[in-house]
Amino acid sequence: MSRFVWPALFVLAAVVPFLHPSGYLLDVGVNIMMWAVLAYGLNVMLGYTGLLPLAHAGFFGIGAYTTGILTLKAGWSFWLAWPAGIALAALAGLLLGLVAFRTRGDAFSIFTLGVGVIITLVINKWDALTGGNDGLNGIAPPAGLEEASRAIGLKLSGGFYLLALLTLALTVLIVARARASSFGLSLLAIRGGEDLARSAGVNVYTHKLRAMMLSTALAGLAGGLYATYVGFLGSAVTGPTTTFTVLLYLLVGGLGTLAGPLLGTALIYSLTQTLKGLQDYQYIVFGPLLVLLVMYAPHGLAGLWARLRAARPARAAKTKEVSGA
Amino acid sequence: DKVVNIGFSGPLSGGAAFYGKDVQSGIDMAIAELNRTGVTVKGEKVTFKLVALDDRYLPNETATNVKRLTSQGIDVVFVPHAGGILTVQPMTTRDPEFLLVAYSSEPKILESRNPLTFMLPPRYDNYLQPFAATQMKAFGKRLGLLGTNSAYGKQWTDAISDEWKKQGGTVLANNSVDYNTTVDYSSAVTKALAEKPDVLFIGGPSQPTALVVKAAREQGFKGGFIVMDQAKFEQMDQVVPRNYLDGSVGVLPTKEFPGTQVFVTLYQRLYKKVPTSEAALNYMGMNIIAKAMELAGTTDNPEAIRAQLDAAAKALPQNKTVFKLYGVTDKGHVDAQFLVASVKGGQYTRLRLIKTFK
Amino acid sequence: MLEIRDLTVRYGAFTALHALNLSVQPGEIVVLLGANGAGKSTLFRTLSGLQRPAGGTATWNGTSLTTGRPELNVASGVAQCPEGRLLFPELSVEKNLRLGAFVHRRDPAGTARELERAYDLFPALIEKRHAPAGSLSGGQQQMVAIARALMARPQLLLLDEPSLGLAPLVVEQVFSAVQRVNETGVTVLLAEQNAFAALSIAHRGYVLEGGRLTLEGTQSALMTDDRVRSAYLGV
Amino acid sequence: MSTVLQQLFNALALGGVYALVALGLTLVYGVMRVPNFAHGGLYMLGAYLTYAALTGLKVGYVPALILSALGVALLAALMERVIFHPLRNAPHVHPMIAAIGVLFFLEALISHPRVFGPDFKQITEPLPGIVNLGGVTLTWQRLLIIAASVLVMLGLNYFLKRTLTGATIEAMSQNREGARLVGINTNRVGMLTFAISGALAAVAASLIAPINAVTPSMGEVMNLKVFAIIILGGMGSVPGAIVGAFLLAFTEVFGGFYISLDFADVIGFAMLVLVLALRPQGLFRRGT
Amino acid sequence: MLDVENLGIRFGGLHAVRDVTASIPAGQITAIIGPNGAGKSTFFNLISGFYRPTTGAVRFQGEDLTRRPTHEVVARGVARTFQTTTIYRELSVLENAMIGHRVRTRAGLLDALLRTPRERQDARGSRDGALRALERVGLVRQAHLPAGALTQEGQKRVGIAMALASEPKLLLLDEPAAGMNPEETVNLMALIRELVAGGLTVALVEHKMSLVMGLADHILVLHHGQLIAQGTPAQVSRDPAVIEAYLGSHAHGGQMGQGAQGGEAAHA
Ligand SMILES: Nc1ncnc2c1ncn2[C@@H]1O[C@H](COP(=O)(O)OP(=O)(O)OP(=O)(O)O)[C@@H](O)[C@H]1O
Ligand SMILES: Nc1ncnc2c1ncn2[C@@H]1O[C@H](COP(=O)(O)OP(=O)(O)OP(=O)(O)O)[C@@H](O)[C@H]1O
Ligand SMILES: [Mg+2]
Ligand SMILES: [Mg+2]
Repeated sequence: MSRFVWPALFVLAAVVPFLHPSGYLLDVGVNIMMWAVLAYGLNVMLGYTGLLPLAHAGFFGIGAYTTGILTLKAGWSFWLAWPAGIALAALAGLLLGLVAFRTRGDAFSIFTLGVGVIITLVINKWDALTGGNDGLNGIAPPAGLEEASRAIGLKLSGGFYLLALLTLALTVLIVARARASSFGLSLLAIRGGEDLARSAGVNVYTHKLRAMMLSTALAGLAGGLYATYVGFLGSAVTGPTTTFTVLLYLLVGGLGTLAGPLLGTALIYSLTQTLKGLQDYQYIVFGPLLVLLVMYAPHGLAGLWARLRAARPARAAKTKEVSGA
Repeated sequence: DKVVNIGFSGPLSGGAAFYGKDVQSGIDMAIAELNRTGVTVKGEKVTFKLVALDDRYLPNETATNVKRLTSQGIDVVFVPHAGGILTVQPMTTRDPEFLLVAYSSEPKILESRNPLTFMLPPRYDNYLQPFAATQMKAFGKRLGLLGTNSAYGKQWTDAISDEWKKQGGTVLANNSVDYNTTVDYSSAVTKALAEKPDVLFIGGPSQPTALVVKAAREQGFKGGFIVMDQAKFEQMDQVVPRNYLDGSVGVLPTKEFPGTQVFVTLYQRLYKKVPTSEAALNYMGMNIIAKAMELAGTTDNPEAIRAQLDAAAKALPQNKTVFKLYGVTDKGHVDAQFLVASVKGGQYTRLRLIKTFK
Repeated sequence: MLEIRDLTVRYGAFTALHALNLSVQPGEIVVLLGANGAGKSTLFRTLSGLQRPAGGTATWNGTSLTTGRPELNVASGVAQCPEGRLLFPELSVEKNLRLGAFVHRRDPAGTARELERAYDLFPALIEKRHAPAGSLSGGQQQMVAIARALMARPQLLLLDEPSLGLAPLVVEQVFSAVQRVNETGVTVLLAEQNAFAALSIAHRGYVLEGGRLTLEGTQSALMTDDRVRSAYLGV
Repeated sequence: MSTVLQQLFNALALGGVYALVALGLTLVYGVMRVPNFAHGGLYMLGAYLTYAALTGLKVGYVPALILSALGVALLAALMERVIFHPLRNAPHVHPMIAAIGVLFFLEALISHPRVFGPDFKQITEPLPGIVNLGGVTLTWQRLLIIAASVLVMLGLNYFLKRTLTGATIEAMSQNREGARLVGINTNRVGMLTFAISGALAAVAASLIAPINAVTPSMGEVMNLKVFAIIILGGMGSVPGAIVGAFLLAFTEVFGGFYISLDFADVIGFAMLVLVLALRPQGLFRRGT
Repeated sequence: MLDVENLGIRFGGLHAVRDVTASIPAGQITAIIGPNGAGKSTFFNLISGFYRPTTGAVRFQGEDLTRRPTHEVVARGVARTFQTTTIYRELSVLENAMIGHRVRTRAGLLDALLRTPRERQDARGSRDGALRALERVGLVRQAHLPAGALTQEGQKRVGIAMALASEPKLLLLDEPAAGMNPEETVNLMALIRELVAGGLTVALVEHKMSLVMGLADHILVLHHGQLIAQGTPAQVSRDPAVIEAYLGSHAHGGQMGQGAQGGEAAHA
């Protein structure tokens, strides 16, 4: 669907702020796009490479705190601090990968979970740099965003919305290109069977490292946006709960698909917002809903869509297991 | 009738839910009472309704919730945690404006001199001087630190350390642990006791605090405790024998003020538990807001309501005053007097406050 | 006796077996010939209860084999050496074999006896008895799979390409063992690509093509049938 | 000196706590390969059921513990039937997410004001009292925990390695079709496994609750640590889980003591990361 | 073409391969036979860099390949298939082959993101390379089917195509004919002959004596990890040690398992 549907979708979405929706609606939009970027990052690893890293909120945090600290304490412009945050997140991803890829399967996941917890704890304890428990307060909106927004007849919130939309569009473009390349195909090979990929001549280790860097760079991208949008940074958002939440978005949307991360984030994020009205029953409803989703839509929303479209896919590859060593 | 919605964004699920719920219970109770007795603003009868949204302690969620609440035309929003408060503070004066009722003692909240912030908790520095003086005199000069390491706990730890030193004592290593996640306090206690303190500073939620007391007494600690105001003696002594608490100083909702007794009884009837100061202060806060709306003659002009807060606090009926109120400061801070007590032979004894900060 | 009536098996929209009718008399060795994808393994999986048919019946001495509860099939004396082996890769060879005798768990002496026999048949497994089955060579794993099926002391033994990956010498041993087992009264249904060897020990055979039986006959009839000779014997 | 000894005892007790919870998880995760994040939920539920039995039914501690173990076992078996069984062929992350859904549900249910509410609850020590050994304080409750963890470990190890039912659990985790093929009733084994793991979680929680407040979120912290422990020890290895538990406890206690309490958790996880970096397969390989 | 010297590897206490010194001559078909567990697959794994040897060296066209990572070995021109068919069943046949060709392309992540000329060139090259390989095994028409939808035999061909797509000089096949019926086996033999005629060197492990005897120029016999014999098919099938350890009655020109007739052949 990508060729025309995606651009059309983005153009349509760009019109929204000019219709002067409520601040809440815009905010929900920004949040969905921001978390979707993180979900796309996770998808590069889990969806394409078949590895489940559980430290992504940590990399998100690295991107966010780098941006926050550089603008607040070093007086950098956001437009410089943001790329710096992305670069640092990618670098941290590389460093993690160098060690973590020694482990496989669940050990890899738990290893990265450990690293994720460490990142959060370090952010939480390193008072002098990160503000510790008090957090970082008063991160300014990007320079010029307010003026630019006003110039096109929007408020700052509208400007943030467009910034988030651009970020998302860039992310989708990057991910789509990566997936369509022979690099992307090699990642699928790794997902299908690491030993087989190795024997077929794929340099598994460096491919994994690159995938990890791309993935964590996207996490950093989302993090920097978060820092400037929310304006306040606390360590809690960098913890495993965020990782699991985004993982959820991804799974519900559909692993390894281009539309999945966005669809899943949009659905689950709006769902949790809606369920807030249920007060004490919020998670009593949400929990079982989650279970039902994975049970009855195992391939996510994107998978559901694909299945509906593919009408009757003959008897094709209905084999259950992925072959591999 | 006119229905006025009051907003609330706090942790209602997850590990901090008990805290959010306590805060909410105070507001809920106040609203129920106000609706029963009736509030009239500019000749029109007003019914309040609380719109509570969960933010799981996450500031970005608070921001989203606040946008949602203000989009619904809500003009007063309670937020009970510093991260959330600091995040939404700049939003108070953007359109639409709203009055932020902040329940957190983070000093930065006042530093920004936000014109639409109303800060409920009193400053804990009122307690420091009497706590330190009493315990130093009774037990000795060495203070061990074993408070919770939440943001509030850390501020407390720093403040009590300064005061202790100021009064000529020695402060030992900081052994704060997380009272929400620690499985067994023994090792932290052992470490703190290794330095032979005379007095231990402890505190966090009541039950874990009691467990710290228990571990310390079991390991043979004979000295005194300074208990941070988050923990309540009435709740702690349900967990440990009262005699373990002997030699502690801490806060206590006593029966001294006219409103206290009424509040405690009513609260216990409603919620079947001992009220915390979270509940009590937010209960008062909601009452002050209602009164300020009456005085200002508006329910939807945050600035006007804010301007009447001081007068409202002073005009609050006796039976709603859980703590003694002096008013609301220019910065928007509640000015109240609290009671502190020490435990001796299983009895609570009231301490005298030497000076009060404003 | 094994009776299969109008057995139909589908994978989604694809029909792998079309209303199959087939029977095996007690004490027979019956070989099933068929090209790749003919549906042999599908039939075996159905007889073991791993696959539920879309229609038809399969009974062994009157007991239905299609209840969807494989454990009942094993209990009634039907054991399979499956395609793909389905071993427990991280358990030792010996545990794999012992689990093969799961239905005889109340008869440890009998199991010990069978274990001895298994090692007699495949001496190569003796030094591997404590090694995880997954670390074995392909052929050794195949030996474990065959031996595990024998451990169940079946009355009906289903062998799906037992010679796969085995060295020629071992193939001979396996076929002679099958014959010996059969002589003790065990009924055998066998699928093999090594059609010649299989036919050599069989009493009768069937040819399965595209999920349908196309030919049936005694050993000698099939051996001399031109179609069989050209398609399956490679002569 | 006595401080170090005291810390040693503290670490042993903490390790015992971790080990008890980890052992229940090993069974389902290590052996059946289901990353059951709901384990923390079952653990929490166990504590609440014991609390309810103690305060509501006013029974003694031991009957309360047994009731709670039975209740949680039943629930765990039900969970296997309704959720994990249908998901048995789905990719790994699906049961994991489903388990998180269950965890959400259980937590929300327990903290609902009409059930137990979000407040801390407390279970009184069944065996109050302390033993003072040369300046080291040993409480009976902690001694009980250490003893129970050793007992449970021995029992579980025997069950898995020496009994046929134990072997069927392992067999089923490695090849479900293969297990069915040799006549194992995989449905029954699956439920049995979850039931045992649920009972273990409940027992663990009931033993620990007296030294730690009972809260709806008590399972979350534990979850993270015990998952780390069983990976550290080597998946599915019962001795590994024990060693991992004590290793983590010792690192936390002595790291906190000699370095900084503030960083005790960091040190614990750093140790995990270090061990895995050096020995990617964990301390103990899965046995045969 | 490929020489190994004192090659060996141990798993725990077991010498899976021990002190093997041999060579695989260029342009020929070399068969490796031996009893189950003799170390044949392990031997392949050592050559292809999949396992690291504990002793000895592997030289390919004069270059030392010992301890090189697999992908580098593949890049030098050594490709292999697995004993049990391992392919990517969920991907299309074409994609499988393209993965095999990956080692011949240079474009990385950055090229992909920026759509550099190199990326575009590689994308084209990869498709062409994959199609060439499919052509050789006769799968072009199935290129867009999911590989898992093919028959066992078709899947084996996909495996071979994946190996061929890396443009190897030496192809290692581990039991390529397992599970094939006689007819298919004959087809496979023709395919292998064709490949060799096209300049490829092939080494294969196989238990089907018909194939080994009919195809191999040169046979290596492994037993307990050691090389116990080598030579032409005729030489090897007369070697008493080989007969005793491996062939049994197949020694006497047995083909297609006829030798198993009666099944009562005497053996050790
Ligand atoms: N799980 C499955 N889903 C869909 N189709 C399947 C499945 N298993 C087998 N098939 C198809 O059913 C048909 C029969 O397969 P089966 O494995 O029974 O054949 P077979 O005779 O055993 O072949 P082989 O000699 O290759 O083992 C084949 O076309 C195969 O593709
Ligand atoms: N990863 C491993 N760990 C332990 N032992 C192994 C491992 N791989 C192989 N082995 C052992 O090494 C020996 C040689 O195995 P290999 O797979 O090379 O045999 P093979 O000659 O290919 O046999 P087959 O003809 O049955 O395929 C066997 O005894 C096997 O059990
Ligand atoms: Mg088959
Ligand atoms: Mg082999």
